Amino acid sequence: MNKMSVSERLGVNKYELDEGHPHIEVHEDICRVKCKDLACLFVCPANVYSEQNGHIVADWAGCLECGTCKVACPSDALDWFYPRGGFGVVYRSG
Amino acid sequence: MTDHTSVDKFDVIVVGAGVAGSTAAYLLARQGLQVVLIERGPYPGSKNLSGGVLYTHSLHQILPNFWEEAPVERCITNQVVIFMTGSAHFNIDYKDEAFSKAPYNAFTVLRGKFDRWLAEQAEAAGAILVPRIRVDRVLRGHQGEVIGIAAGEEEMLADVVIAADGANSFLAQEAGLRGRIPTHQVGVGVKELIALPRETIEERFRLDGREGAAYAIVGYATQGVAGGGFLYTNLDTISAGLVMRLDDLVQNKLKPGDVIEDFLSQPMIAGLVKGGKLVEYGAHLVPEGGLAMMPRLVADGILVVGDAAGLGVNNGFVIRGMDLAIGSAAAAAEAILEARARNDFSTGGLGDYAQKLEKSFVLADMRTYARTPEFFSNDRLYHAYPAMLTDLMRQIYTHHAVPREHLVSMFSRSARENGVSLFDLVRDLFSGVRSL
Amino acid sequence: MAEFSEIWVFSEKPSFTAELIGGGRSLLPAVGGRLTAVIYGSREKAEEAIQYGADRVLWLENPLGSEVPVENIVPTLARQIEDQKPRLVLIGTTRRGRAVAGRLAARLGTTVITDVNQLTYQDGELLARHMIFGGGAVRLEKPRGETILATAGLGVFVSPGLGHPAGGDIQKIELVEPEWQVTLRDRKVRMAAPVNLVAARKIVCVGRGVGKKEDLSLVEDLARALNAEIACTRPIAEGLNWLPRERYIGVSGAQVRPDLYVGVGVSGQVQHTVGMSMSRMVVAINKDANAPIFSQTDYSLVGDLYTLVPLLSEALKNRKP
Amino acid sequence: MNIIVCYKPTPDASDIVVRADGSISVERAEWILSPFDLQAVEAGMRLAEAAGGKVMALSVGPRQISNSKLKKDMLSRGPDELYLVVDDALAGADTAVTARVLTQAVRKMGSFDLILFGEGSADLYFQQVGLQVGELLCIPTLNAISKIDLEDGRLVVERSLEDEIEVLETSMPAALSVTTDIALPRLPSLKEILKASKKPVTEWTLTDIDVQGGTVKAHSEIVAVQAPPHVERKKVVLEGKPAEAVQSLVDALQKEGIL
Repeated sequence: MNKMSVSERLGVNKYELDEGHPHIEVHEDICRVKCKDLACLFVCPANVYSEQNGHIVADWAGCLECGTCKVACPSDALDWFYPRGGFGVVYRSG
Repeated sequence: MTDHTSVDKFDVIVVGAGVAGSTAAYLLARQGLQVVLIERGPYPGSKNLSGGVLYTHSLHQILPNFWEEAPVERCITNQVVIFMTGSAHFNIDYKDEAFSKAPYNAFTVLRGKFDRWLAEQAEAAGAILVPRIRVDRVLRGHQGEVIGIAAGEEEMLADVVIAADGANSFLAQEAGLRGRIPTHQVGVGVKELIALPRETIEERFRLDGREGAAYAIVGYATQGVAGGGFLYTNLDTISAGLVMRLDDLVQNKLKPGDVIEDFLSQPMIAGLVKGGKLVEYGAHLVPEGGLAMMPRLVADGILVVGDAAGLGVNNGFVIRGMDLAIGSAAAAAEAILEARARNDFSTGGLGDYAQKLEKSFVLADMRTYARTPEFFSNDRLYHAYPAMLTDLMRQIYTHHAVPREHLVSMFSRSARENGVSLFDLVRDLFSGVRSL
Repeated sequence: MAEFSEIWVFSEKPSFTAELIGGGRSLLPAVGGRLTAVIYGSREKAEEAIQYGADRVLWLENPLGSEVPVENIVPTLARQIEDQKPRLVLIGTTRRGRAVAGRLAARLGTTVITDVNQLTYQDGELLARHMIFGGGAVRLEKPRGETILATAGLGVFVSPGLGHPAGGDIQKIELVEPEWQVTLRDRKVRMAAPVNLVAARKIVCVGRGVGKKEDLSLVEDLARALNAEIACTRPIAEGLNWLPRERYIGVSGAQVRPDLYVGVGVSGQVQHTVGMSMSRMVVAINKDANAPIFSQTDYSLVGDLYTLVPLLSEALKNRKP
Repeated sequence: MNIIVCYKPTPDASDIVVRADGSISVERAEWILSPFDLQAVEAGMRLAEAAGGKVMALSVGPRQISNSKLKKDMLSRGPDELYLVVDDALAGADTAVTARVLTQAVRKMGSFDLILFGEGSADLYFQQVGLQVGELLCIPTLNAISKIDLEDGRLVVERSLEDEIEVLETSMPAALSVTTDIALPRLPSLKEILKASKKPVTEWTLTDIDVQGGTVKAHSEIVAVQAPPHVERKKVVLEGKPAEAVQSLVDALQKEGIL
């Protein structure tokens, strides 16, 4: 198998996108003061988090809903909850 | 104060239609209780992911010979443990024909299909399945007891709420049964589901008919992060993935999405999945804290089952969760029936759940493996030992024009080179024997 | 009578009628027969159809003009088809065209092959190609029956141009009164300037990444700098109503094949990309590096469109020839 | 007033599998309610809520349409009753067949004031069935309806055409196909989902509604269903500072002779 980027892999998955209702919010004010690791930038299996122009951005649409980021965030700077009922990743096989 | 007068009331609300939730709903509905089974996904299983091996014993007790009806993939007959370095690997291969006959020991399952089937059993028994609803919080009565759930603006009452809402268990946290999950008590599971023709899988894994293989991979699989890799055969797909302890992942600053691709490109693994087509990529938290992670299991009006209760065993050879989840659901259902007979749904009234769990295989197994999380936090397991083993094998099989070294001296030199003292070795061996 | 005798075309829009005439004519050589345009409206429209290459026009006069819904032609057209049994009736896919086609089909006891993007004649049979599953699949089918009804979108066929001699065979037909009536109470014009995306050589397409209607001015600047037409994805035209529907590209909208397509804030859902995938060159500007559009572009600019688009307009204006 | 909303369960297009030979398989696809039909249901619900009356959902198709998940899903969106005509002969039915079977079912259901249809189905999107049913019933039939009002027992609707919006008035009963922006479908609530399992469902066979075998005969032969042709792209990601990246794009376009 050829190596695939994370976004290519997410592209294979099925999502019910809840447009206009992000289920992740990053409180950057907390990150800036409290967080050195910025673990969210690497622990997320879906690479949801990235740093863009000095801001931490959550591209929540590709979220696999594992919760890794929330557990890994040392400073409680992530508002992470499941998407609204029926939305988000849909595992066909799981 | 919430107005609870206008809402429906049920005997039991089960939050989460995974294996634990659906089993509990099935058992309670079968006894004539009014059960609502709430699932946030569009269908049961749509949010669930696991490596995929279901040990049959606990479900077989509840739904005898369930494999005849349920969408199971393959029965596990070939168990393989692989110690891996970047370029070499050392395998322990165990095949047992007895495992290919009923009562089977274990099956691979795909949760999107299997959980759906299990929830259908609960529905057939009379439980009402409510998909596409995310439960946001528990409702409390005057004494702080849990009296129901809220989803958005809507509320629903019940004598008991079962939190079967998975590893993140927001509900158990909200109900005060557990605190924040520490990073060393969970693993990050990432999995790729790779499609291959059925015959190819059977040929590569040496399988007959519905036989299946379960590979556990230690060492380079996780690039030194505490944890391991797995490879399970389904009918026409392979589940390949890693479970990595979150604290160690954070410390190593590795990206799980990259580590799994490196894992799959290891020659040994690559050969097995060659030509396959990725059909799904998923991730899930795996409770790995063992007994230490378990929350309080019961409070007034609520109990916690399955992953939400932190029930998981990972001894390196096998990763278990679903059978424990089913066992816990059975204990919870029994406890609720007894509490109902006494009409006491307080912590005391439901307290039998903890005792039943205590007596059942679930906690017995959790206790047996109580030391494994600690054992598996041993760094040597991921670096030194796989390297030693493969060094040793390399030396045994490499023939140079020099006199052969004796095995013992080869071994001790390899240990030295890999920074392992005899003391370490003996201690780890002992601790492994005790904890696995 | 399975002989391929006549192809009829109908659209309420003259430019569309012209394209359908072109399409119909391209099928005629294989089979002989003649091409008939059905025209509802003024005599000038009927004459125009002849100049576009129709062998004959069936003309239903409409002295009341746009006060009468075009669909009123349905009973009349159904009777003509029943009497004359053309082999194929090709109808332009506008919303009115769909209504005419569907209602005709019900009257004639047949189905409609909708939104064909290719129509060929093979081994004595028509073969139609169209998209299903929102562009996720192509379906090939052979319609059966005495008269085949098909609809085709703008740009599927090429207009032959006004080259044919005037005069020709214009036959006036009698109105069959509809069984029911609708009353036109009011009419609101959506957009004055007509657009033909299909003919555009360069297209700048607006997607959901553009946050506000006012920000369209950025895209307009870019379109001016490129000398391109503005198009959009479906939500921009149908949910947000920022642009008229005829500017949207996609499975149910326009199918374009310009020399250059520039997607601005277009994510690249398949429902859209099927309408632009045949473009000669595709450029996308999107802040989301994971956007599916990037898997089908020649050149990608990943970043904030509010930074990149003005820079691009500027660079285009300043470029040395 | 009695409103019938026709809907179509379809295989989820996102579950399409392209086989090695380029053909398409939906064998493993999840069946869902066609999303455009949900907008029609919502429009019907709003009318019934405003004017009183009941909403009846109706679908015809192969056995997949009668799975309990789909029935419950539809009823949890509000309709009071559900009617299904189930027969495997209806798998892959063309629009003419579907329209004829729906028309027969509507006749059997009794009196109605309005039949609503979504814009098109999620699988085929031919946007035909509503028009054909209305014509077969010989009642006012309109498509592209983006607004429905009632005035003194008559319908006043807005019809969104390509370049204009018509405001039209007509009588009832009528058949209307609505646009996707007519009404944002509500998400089923916990209580509606619970209620859904108790609502009446009527299932008919083709014989029950007096449809003869010949009626379901297809009017076309499907020769092939394939993945769309794939165009190879250069996939060059222009890196660097915004100004530099933009300049490299202009240079590239110039070099390619596009400008």
